[in-house]
Amino acid sequence: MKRLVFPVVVVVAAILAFWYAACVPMNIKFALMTAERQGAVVSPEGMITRRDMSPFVLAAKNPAQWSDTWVQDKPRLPAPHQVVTELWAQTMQVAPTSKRSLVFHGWITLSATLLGFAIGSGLGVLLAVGIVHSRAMDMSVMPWAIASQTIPILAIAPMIIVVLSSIGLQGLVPKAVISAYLSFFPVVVGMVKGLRSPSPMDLDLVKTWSATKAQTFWKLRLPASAPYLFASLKIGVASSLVGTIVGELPSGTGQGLGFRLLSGSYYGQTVQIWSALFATAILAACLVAIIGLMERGVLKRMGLG
Amino acid sequence: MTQVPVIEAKHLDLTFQTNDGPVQALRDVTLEISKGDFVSFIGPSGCGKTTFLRCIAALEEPTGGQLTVNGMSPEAARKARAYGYVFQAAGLYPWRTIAGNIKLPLEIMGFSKTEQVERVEKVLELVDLSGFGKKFPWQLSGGMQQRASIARALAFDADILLMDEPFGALDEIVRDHLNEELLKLWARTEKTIGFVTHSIPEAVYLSTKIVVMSPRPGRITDVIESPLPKERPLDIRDTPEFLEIAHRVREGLRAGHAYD
Amino acid sequence: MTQVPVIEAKHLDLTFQTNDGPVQALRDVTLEISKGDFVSFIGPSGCGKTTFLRCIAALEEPTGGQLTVNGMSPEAARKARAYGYVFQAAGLYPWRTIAGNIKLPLEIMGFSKTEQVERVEKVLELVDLSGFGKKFPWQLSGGMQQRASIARALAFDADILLMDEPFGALDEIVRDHLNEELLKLWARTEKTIGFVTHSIPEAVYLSTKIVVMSPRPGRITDVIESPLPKERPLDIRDTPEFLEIAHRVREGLRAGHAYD
Amino acid sequence: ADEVTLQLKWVTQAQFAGYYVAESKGFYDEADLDVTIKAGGPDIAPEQVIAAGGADVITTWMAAGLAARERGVPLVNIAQPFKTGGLQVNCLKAAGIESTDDFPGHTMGVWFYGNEYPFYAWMAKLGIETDGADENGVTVIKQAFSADPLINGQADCISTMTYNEYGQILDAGITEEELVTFNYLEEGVGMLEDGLYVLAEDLEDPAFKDKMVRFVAASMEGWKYAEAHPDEAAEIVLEYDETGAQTLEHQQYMMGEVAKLTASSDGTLDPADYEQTVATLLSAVSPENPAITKEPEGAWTHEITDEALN
Amino acid sequence: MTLVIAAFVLWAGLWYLNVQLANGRGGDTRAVGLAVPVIFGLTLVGMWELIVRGLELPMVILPAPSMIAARFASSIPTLWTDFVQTFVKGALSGFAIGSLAAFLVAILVDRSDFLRRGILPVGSFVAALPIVGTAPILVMWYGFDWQSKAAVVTIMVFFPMLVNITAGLQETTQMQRDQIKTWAASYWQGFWKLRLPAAMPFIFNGLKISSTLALIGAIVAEFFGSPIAGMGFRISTSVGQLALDMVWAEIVVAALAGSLFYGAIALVERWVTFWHPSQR
Ligand SMILES: Nc1ncnc2c1ncn2[C@@H]1O[C@H](COP(=O)(O)OP(=O)(O)OP(=O)(O)O)[C@@H](O)[C@H]1O
Ligand SMILES: Nc1ncnc2c1ncn2[C@@H]1O[C@H](COP(=O)(O)OP(=O)(O)OP(=O)(O)O)[C@@H](O)[C@H]1O
Ligand SMILES: Cc1ncc(C[n+]2csc(CCO)c2C)c(N)n1
Ligand SMILES: [Mg+2]
Ligand SMILES: [Mg+2]
Repeated sequence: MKRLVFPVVVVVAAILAFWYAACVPMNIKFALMTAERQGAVVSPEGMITRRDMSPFVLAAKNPAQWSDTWVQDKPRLPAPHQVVTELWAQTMQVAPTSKRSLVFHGWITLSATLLGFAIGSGLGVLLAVGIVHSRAMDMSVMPWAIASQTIPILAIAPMIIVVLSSIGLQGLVPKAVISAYLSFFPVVVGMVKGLRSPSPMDLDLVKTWSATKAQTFWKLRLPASAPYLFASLKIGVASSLVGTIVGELPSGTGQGLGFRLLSGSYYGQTVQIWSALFATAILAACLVAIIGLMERGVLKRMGLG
Repeated sequence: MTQVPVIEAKHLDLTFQTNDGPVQALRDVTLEISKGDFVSFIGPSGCGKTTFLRCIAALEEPTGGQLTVNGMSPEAARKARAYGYVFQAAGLYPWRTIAGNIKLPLEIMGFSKTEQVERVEKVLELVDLSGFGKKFPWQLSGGMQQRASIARALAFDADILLMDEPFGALDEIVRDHLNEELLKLWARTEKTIGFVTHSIPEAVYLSTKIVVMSPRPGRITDVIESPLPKERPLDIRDTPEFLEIAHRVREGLRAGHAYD
Repeated sequence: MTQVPVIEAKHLDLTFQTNDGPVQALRDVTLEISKGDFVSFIGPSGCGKTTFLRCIAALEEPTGGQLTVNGMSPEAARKARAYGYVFQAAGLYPWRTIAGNIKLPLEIMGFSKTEQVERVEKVLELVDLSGFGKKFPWQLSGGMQQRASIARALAFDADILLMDEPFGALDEIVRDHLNEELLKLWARTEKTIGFVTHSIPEAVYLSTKIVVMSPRPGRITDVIESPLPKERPLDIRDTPEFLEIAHRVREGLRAGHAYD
Repeated sequence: ADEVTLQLKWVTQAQFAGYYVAESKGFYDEADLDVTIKAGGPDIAPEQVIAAGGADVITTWMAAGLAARERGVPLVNIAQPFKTGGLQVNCLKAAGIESTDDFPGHTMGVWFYGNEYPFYAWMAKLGIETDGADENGVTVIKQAFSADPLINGQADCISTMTYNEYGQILDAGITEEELVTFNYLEEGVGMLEDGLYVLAEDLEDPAFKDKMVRFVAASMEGWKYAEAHPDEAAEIVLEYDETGAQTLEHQQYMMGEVAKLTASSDGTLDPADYEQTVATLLSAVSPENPAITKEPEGAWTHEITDEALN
Repeated sequence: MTLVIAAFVLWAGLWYLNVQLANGRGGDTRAVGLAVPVIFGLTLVGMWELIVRGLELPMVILPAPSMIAARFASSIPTLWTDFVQTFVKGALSGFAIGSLAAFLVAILVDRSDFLRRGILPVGSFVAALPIVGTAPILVMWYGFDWQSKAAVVTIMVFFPMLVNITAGLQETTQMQRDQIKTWAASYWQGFWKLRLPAAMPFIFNGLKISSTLALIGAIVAEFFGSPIAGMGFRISTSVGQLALDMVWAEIVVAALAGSLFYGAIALVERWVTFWHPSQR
């Protein structure tokens, strides 16, 4: 455990130090402007002269204003403690049912993600089964599945939302559809690999027992694909979350981490953007970890752990 | 040994169509195997031993000649569950216990639950693995795994046991031991066994009939009926009769062998 | 055979620290190998043969005892490029041609371009592979690959050739052939060879000295000096002397062997 | 109650206070209407939503509405709560800009998503090219919906709404004296902003028309209430903001500014304003600005407001 | 309605043809391998056209493929400028920088076990930051032109590449590493001669994943600020102008460019890792 934690702590500490340092040049211009307005002497004087100067030079010339770069209201780059404070305030200090709570928005996003993930991975598995069993499907579907992932989802997300909302589907479902669109692909790829993982020898063996296709599938291909399935589910669930966020951006329903992310940017509230960003990443990490736990459990019970 | 022909191949040909053109794997193979025979196939790599075994098990379709098993087509014989097939690697499913692995063909063939349990018990005993049913394959040594895989092939009581280099991956001592066990088992059950090996002593020690094959296109160059008694202690391998047969096999092999 | 000790092990111990506690792989191994010896190591699986060879090549650090190679530490000997090591699988790099593979250690050791080419030519001839230099490993049969891997170990003219079951994966005929070739090569070059095998005939046929080991913790149970002449046709394996040594090895092995 | 779905052009904010107030204060209920207000967003084109049947009535800018008409969505303006527009361009004096003559050589932030028509019309009028900065052209960048580019020095001029981004610039510490403001109306290229639009074929249905009459009447009641009680209106908007990201302070500011735009309208479209919008659009037809190519017909009606407001 | 029915008839017919082709005697030939997916694609396009016409969907909802094709043909110069701006300047440069950076970090991580245990978990967390959230920030930092797009792509590409290269460098067997050790090879000799070649299949796997990410990343970043050219710019403004045919024309360009990029990498892969069993 210690062997695991210590390096992570060191790397995180290094990142934090770098982050604080980066805040200085990032926010120095605004800090100087404010300070100057309040009568402090900064060099060089005048916002206009500073406008095109390198922020590093400015930072070097005005060490007195460094600390101002870590406490701004709308900084270009918020300091770590600002993000943490905001995260804490928006999760712990408000009721989880309030719309000011990240827990509330996280839950909205999570529910769409889970629905989309269920649809996407279910479809992915079905498609993989089809591909493994039908040569025609294998040859026709696979190249298009790859092409489908080169389409910028952000471009068609609004169309999907508009079309679905015109047939009365709003809120959860359109987001889930987009989320499913992103998660099906890794599952297809992984499952096809997994279902094809039994060796020719394994397949011949069940053939000598005159097993049917269905028996071969349930008793051989499916269990053999379990490790591949979990590996791709982990990628799939992360993609799923990205899909939900993308689905939230144009949807205007207003609830969910994705919308909060963007609404922060409409009003220049960088700290809020960053806290929503981290909330999303934490959610993603949790989802992946949960799948990882399930993987450990199932594979252990299967004797593959 | 009774003289009922179980497997009968007449002028069997098999040509694979590959990207580099046709590969003739078997040419004009004619062979008769009687009930209760223990037949070893020996020959250099690529000579068609595996292919011939696969033809018998209806895993490969000959392109010429006739092949009957128990008087019917291999396909039909397979449907009638005539074969137990053992591959070089044990090929046990890692996600099933030993008992679960042995049960697998029984599940597929639709045996009742109680019968499954009974049969698993029986064959585990037969291969000396009672008590290991609950273990997973990777908790067992290579030799034990191979025995489990033999047990699996025995579980549904097929008349014909086809074994493709079943002991190739094991070390010599374990192999000796399994050879002895296999002979005992064969004596007890009176099954017909087709056995592929690369080892001359193994072939001579086990078989009632040794089929020597030559490579590309695979032909049978010699069929040696063993004069050794059915009862064979390991020491028999130091007897002159044994050495003589071994010598004959080696000569047959060397004749057909082009290095590389 | 001159009697200069090339490898000298005294009371060698090696214990692996694993998650399940310590595993003693070697205990109190004392052995002396002279220049020009052909020493085979034989013993049941897991008895420490590989581990001992790895200690010699400084791939493993003994936890007790002394080990010197050419009078220096194995580490130093490795730096001095004393070893050619051949593993069970050929282990050729698939992205290099046969010639490229053989050239690899030469590149690493900084031989000049022209010398590289010369040496590759020479060893390819030595192992009977002239003309195959431009092929890729996967275009060759298993036996040819193994020969290429031997050629690679020979290319830089190390004094000591360590071979860990180099022929384990090959069929008997090819193996016989390679055994013959190896003997010829050894006679020609006067190298010291350490050779791990599972096959009793192979050990007896090749060696001037057979080291029989017993499992867990790996100990040397018998060291047999072979009375066979240096000139050994394949037929020698049917002579009574040969059979007697083989018998002795087998007895030694069986004594130490617990099935499974 | 009759159901009405209203699709807004943008996210929940005081720009739409009238509708939220009408909903919250029960004006819609009194008119026997069950109104669903759908917030919009940058990637939601209300014209598309109404074409797909996802809304009965939308708010949009007239330029976008007329453009959609030409593309086969027969939108009709039924009411115009915003008399004047809040769209303007803000430049930094520090960058050397005092008047429109100084534009060439500078970088200007413009909103797209159908908000770019007035800008291109203006540039056409000024004779300034938009394909790169040189002595007679400007560099146009697609500005996101925030004031960052000006604050961060990435653009010398940016688009702002009086009621939103302009406030953000001031919040960021840049003072009014440091800024030059160009108001589209004053530049003579003003276009009508938030109006209510429905599909022409729907209007042929008397029941729908009746619904709209009540809807417009109740909405205007909402607007007038919001103008009179800006702080309460801001609070109501905040209540409807589901993201929970808005601040009361900002919405109060916005309400104050929006009220200036709606104050002189009773909801009736002034045909003169319409004419000006069309004329301006037609004056600037170009490939990159394909708003409209010919005079629209039947793009507005007084039928609803006449009935609703009398 | 008849057109909609025709669409399904078309589907059934072409699918039957595909099944025949795939399972037929020429099933393994190159021609069939190409024809089957093309026929499948044509089926989809044909159905799309028929259904759009059959249901008389307005163009502002979903344009028919024929309209998209017409728009595509008439806008080639615009599409080309957009392509250059987004793909060549934004995606490719970001792809190159991200891959190279990942490569350098992978070597660091490879040399230090400590760094591996520290960086990989933290890196996977950073990789989970949604691109749509980071893109506006990067636009704010790196400006409106292609540099910010390249930055977005760099970040998107970095982690998948890092993971794949790291895994690839671990790919050699113990035996291979021992082998080279017996020759007293240095770290860099081992790296260049053994581990890097062995890692190539993994590296290409990473490159393939990243290739689709790169284009998408560049397009997405343009939604958050761009000059007035670029595929993302055109898509978002065209949506606002209800020029859905243009939107789809750009989507076609994106899909084409993405697939070709992917295909090109697959080709180079075939050439570089010719020795790998999956390529033989
Ligand atoms: N599916 C196949 N397609 C094409 N050629 C094949 C196929 N299976 C086997 N062959 C070829 O047929 C010949 C005989 O192969 P087979 O596997 O029967 O040899 P074998 O005697 O079992 O060899 P080994 O001792 O190496 O197992 C070989 O040349 C082989 O390359
Ligand atoms: N790196 C290691 N860590 C822990 N235990 C090891 C390690 N390497 C070998 N062992 C153990 O040491 C013992 C000796 O192993 P070694 O590989 O030397 O046997 P061997 O005689 O070569 O066997 P085989 O014939 O199967 O190759 C075995 O019990 C093995 O499990
Ligand atoms: C009908 C209508 N048309 C355009 C806008 C555009 N708009 C107004 S404010 C703003 C930016 C954020 O303040 C934008 C883009 C709108 N809101 N309503
Ligand atoms: Mg075979
Ligand atoms: Mg070993």
